[in-house]
Amino acid sequence: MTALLETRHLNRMFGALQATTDVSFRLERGARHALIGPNGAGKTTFINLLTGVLSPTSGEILLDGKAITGMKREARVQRGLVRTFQINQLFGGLTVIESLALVVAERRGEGWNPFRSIGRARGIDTEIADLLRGFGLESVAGETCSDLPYGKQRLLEIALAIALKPRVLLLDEPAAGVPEADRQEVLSRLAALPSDVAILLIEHDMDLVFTFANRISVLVSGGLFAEGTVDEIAHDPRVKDVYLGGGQHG
Amino acid sequence: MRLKAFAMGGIAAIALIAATGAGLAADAVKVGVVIPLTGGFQSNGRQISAALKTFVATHGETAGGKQVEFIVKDDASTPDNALRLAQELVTKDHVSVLAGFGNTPTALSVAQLSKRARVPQVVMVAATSAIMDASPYMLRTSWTIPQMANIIGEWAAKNGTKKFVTIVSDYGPGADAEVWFKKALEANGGTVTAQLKVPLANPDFAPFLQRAADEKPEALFVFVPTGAGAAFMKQFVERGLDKSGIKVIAAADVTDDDLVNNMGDPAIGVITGGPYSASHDSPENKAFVEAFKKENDGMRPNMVAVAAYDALDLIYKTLDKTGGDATGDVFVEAAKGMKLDSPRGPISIDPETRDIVQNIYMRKVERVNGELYNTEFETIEAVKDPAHAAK
Amino acid sequence: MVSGMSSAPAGVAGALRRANRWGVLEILLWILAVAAWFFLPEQHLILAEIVNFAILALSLDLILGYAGIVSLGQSAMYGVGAYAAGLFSAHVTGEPLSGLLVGGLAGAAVAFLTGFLLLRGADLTRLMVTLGVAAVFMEIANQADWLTGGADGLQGVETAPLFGLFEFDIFGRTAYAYSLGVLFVLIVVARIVLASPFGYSLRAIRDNPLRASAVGIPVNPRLIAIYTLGGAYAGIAGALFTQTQMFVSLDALSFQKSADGLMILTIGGTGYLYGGVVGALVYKLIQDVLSNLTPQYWQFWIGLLLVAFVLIGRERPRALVRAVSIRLARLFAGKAASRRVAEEKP
Amino acid sequence: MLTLLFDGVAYGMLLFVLSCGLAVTLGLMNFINLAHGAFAMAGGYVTVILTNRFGVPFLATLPIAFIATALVGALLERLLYKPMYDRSPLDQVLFSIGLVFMAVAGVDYLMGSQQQILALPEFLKGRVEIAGVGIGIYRAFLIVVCGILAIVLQLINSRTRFGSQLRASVDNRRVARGVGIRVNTVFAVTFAVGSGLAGLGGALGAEILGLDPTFPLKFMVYFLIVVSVGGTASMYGALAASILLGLADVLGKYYVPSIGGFVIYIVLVAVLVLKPQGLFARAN
Amino acid sequence: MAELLVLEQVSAGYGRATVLQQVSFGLCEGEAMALLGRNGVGKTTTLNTVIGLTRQQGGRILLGGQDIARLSPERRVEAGIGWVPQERGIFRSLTVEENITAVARPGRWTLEAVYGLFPRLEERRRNFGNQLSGGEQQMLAIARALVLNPKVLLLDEPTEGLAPIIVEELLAAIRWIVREEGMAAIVVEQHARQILAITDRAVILDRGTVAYTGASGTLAADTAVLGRFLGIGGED
Repeated sequence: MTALLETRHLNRMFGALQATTDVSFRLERGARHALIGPNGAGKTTFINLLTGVLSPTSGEILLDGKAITGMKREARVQRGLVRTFQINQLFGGLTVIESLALVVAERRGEGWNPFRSIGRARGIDTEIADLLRGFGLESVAGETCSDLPYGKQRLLEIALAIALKPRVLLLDEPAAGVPEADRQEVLSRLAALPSDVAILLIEHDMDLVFTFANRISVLVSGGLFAEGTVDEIAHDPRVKDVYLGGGQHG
Repeated sequence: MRLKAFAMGGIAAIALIAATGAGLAADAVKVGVVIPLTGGFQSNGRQISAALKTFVATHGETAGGKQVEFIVKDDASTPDNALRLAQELVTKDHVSVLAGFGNTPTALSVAQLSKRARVPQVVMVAATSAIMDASPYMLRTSWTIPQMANIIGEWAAKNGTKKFVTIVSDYGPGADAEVWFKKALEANGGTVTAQLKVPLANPDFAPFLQRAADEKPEALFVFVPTGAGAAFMKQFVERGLDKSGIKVIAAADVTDDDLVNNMGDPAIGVITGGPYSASHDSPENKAFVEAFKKENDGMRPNMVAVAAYDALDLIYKTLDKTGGDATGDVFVEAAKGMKLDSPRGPISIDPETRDIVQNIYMRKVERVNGELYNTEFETIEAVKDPAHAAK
Repeated sequence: MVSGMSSAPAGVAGALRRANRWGVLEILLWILAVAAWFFLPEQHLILAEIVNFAILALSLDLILGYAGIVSLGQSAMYGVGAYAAGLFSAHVTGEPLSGLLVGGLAGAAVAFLTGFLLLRGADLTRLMVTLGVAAVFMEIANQADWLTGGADGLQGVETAPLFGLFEFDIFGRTAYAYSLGVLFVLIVVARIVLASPFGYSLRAIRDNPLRASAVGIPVNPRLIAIYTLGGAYAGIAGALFTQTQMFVSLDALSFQKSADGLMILTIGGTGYLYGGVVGALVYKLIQDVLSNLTPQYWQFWIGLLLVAFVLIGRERPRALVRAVSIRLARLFAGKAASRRVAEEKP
Repeated sequence: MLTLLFDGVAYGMLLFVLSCGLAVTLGLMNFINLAHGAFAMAGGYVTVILTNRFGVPFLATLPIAFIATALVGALLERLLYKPMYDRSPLDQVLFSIGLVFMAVAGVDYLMGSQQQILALPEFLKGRVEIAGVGIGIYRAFLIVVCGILAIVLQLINSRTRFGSQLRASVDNRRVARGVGIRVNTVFAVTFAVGSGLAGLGGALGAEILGLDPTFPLKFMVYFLIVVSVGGTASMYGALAASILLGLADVLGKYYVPSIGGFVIYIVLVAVLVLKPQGLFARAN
Repeated sequence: MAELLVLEQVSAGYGRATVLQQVSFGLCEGEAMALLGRNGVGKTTTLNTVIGLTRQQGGRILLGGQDIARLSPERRVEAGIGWVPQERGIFRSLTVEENITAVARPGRWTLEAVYGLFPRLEERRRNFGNQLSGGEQQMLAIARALVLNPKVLLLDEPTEGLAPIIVEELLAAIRWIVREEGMAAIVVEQHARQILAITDRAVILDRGTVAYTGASGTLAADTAVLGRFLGIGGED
């Protein structure tokens, strides 16, 4: 069976620097997969390659067994490959409702329609209401994104991605910068994501990784260093070295 | 400098008061003066407003039994503004006569308004021949480029300078000058070996002068707007063209009276043809220059000033003739054939073309009493615009 | 907002619709604009000019205020539209509506063809490229004097009566009514477009192009589309100018025109469609007063105003308008509510 | 032909001195200063007033023009420009256009609108013939002065501590502050020197470019082209672009006068589209 | 020993996000401290806040008893803070020597002194910053901070991304600076063991707060704490 998302021998050079080295990676349907690694290991580069922000120097990316390597960013999104950002990337001047509405409309292929009012699409209001409820954003629905408290912004960041009904969701440090008080809310929303969505989680926070993921890949110096279940990785001495350094065992 | 600016503000303020108090003087004739006080042609605007001041000081504010009011507007040298301001003057301020127009595009833009609204348009500067056709209510007291260029071409050929390179600014009047000079020159046995056009915006003449020098002509014919003339002459000398025996024969704008004194030695000996020199020897001119200097801080009048002065004189005299009636058709009819004793000599309005008929003088830049002047040495009398005569 | 929770779907649709509803201030503005035609006959010319500037600024608002494209070259589209309408009138027919269409198409064509130049580079590059493109068009018009009349301007433009009935008079009666009508249609169209998914996607791109592409919005095609629409608006503004003035000159393509449009939009504020109207009104009034007071030096004061304006923060006036608008809306809503209560009581 | 090349180089050198200040402001502070030409104009007027009205020798007015405009630049930087550094490019454009309008109208008010004519000393006038190549003495003077300036600037930039600090600030403003470089002071001094150079350029250029109140608007596009084409990475870029532009301008006018006006804009647009960072930008 | 640098209840972050929450610790003269923690817990933010490049949202930072919170970064450098930024931050259009001389301040650490410490830099003094290897860049970054003649040296992940042999060399140099020269320093590291060996004291950050403070030697032996805050497995 083909994986939902797969890379084959993916390489990316920046000048002489090899940022991604021969990464062959599989993400199965419905997976809860975490990608960890030290600073500068190339995690964000890898996401950028998957989503088309960067193009690989060599290698292939497949979604559903079909190559999407040279495909435009928006085309990948339309095929269900969606990401969130480590630093919130919201539409600062729009309200929460407007942001969600435009994303839903775009997903429905109405983005080029210049005539019908965005609120008139059938069922769009129910769908947005569901999203607002699902992410606890009802109370701030009419507020401008840039005016939201940080925790709510973080939730909206994820809600925007969910509004696209992704099949593969790449979460880039979803809990980063969230105040302790709001943290639990973000985590519970993540836990409630639809089970058929394949999720790749990039995270430093090991508590989050251990609670959320059932499979972990470790990226070091641009290459896949280890991969396995949570237990396997947690007890892999080589992985510990990477984090504790010094070549000595704890 | 400050004083001058202050005075200018004063004129504007008076004009404004006059405009707002318009309702009071029911028996007034209003004249809208649209001139470039800013932008590329602002020196013309300056001369015109100085002439206006001089004229009002010497001729009072009544003509044909009526109070004459002037409303001055700055068109910033652009035709769009000129048209807009002229429209407002006609519709809001109810002026009877439009005057001014520091360059051809502004005069042309207003022509259709003058035609539609039947308002006399008295052109004080714009010198392209064709503008008279644009409105039947157009009158001109300045000059036309062909009027000068034609005479210069003729004179040059007859006086033995036959091989020319022309250098003109790349706009309407420049093209006119080039064509008519060439026509007259060739009709009298001369030749033009190269015709160079200089962009209006860039005053670096170096490449053009180099090109001209490489052609090895006997003389250059030059037409550039007032102001650029100084830069031209300096570079001409700097390039050593004076020493290589190439003469400069130019339209009057190049050694504008206003600037010639500052041009210094390079200008000496330049031969130009034009309608007016501040050193013109006549009692009318002496009185005019004196009054002008007195009213304007010792500023020297140039041909724009005299044209503006004559335009005002024409308006006053025509109003006298019509008894203050400034209705378009009546006014223009009365102005046709009008003869005036201008500081530049006798002038008249051609009854057929409504254009000016005047003497053209050949002049040479000389030092007189320590100052540089265009000294007239030959007079060609009662010259009509050849472009119209040719039709 | 609290009530939104209980009946969420209705609340959502309502919120989306509310954002695009006609505001009290907006309606008031239109009533005043129409009233001005009846009560200020002396001012028709200047009013027509204000409307013209407003349309030019509106075209910039579409691209700058809604899609975040900075431009110093809107005069390219404006001027080409103006010349196209002028040539159409001089050589084909003086009928104004078809001329307007021609101007709009010409502006759109210029924008469409040069739009790809904007896709690379950041704001600075865009400013320079648009400046350069406008300069090229101006130079072309200047050189092609056999077609455009060069520096002397295009002669022979005649505008036929509107609908065959209303002559364009020198007092600007027809011109103002006509311009106002055009502005109204353009604003209505802009409102519809901006309330659509397409319109919202532009704001998404303006606010965050990175995220816009990450939610599946094709950024570059959308930018070209709105730039083209903005070009059409600018072209229409230019055509309107030609038709009401019956004259076109190189001024229509000059840097000054672009700068005017930008200044007006800035004064009025971006991103709410009426910035151009407000800005044009303020700008013209100031220009009129200043140029009457100091015909020679009014530019100095305009410059000072601009500097002060930017230093203070150019969002301020916009915020003021919004605050007033909200207060008015509340006032009216409050009245309506109390009326409803009053009606329900008996 | 050689004479033409000579003229083109002289013209280009002049453009370099005029616009190198802008290259630095734009490259260093990312500040779009459309009012740069106003500083040049100020320098031009200083020289014209001093030579024509007060009889100060032309050569002596040049340093005065430099210092005067540098002081004005420093003052404006502190008072007006500084709050604008972190604003959007649009704000900067509007702000500096406002300044241009003020400068144009202000100079018109103070000095009148006419072209100013500079009285050059005798020894700079005229022309010599060397091996059949006509050489204008003033233009030769320009090449020498501007050439020396270019070398001095390059030396300051590459050999002094200030130059190192300047380059460090360009490279990484954040780290530069973190290792104790007073970036704001470096900016202010650089801005003042850039303004002063513009003023000097205006003084030197009054003879060739002409001088009237519309100067800042007339030459704005030229400065912007030099910076856009040359990139802001080094002095060499601006120098090369200036000379290129000077040559293109002069040769274009000589051989194809009718399209002379287009060429520079087309070059501008083409360069910006193909290499938004300019021709001489460092690889990133 | 007098406390040279003190952080009191310091909160800091970017924009609306708060990364550091009420972090407090102190550093004595001549003391070397390891600042540890997993990725993204706020180690770099702590250093950036001390040097003044991250917005401080609350608390006080005292250097020699004086609150420096309102000083600009360049003033803090004058006050005695030397910073070695993450990823080195070498000025690439400056030569090695210029990188040093552009910022040098009078004191014991001169150009010659740092060349003495890193002879490799002297060999490459005419090379531009972008022509150096990672290890050389790191040496240069340290040298650049030393010639500021600071009272406190802040080192942000000095061994990150370097080959083991270079790491050894750098650690030796750092050890010499803090041990022999007695310069106060805070070293941020992910590789805990190596750095515990050359520091006196360690602070562990977890999610923006101080989770552990203790002597380096004690921590090095405390596998439970190491595992919990730094390691992968929960226990070992």
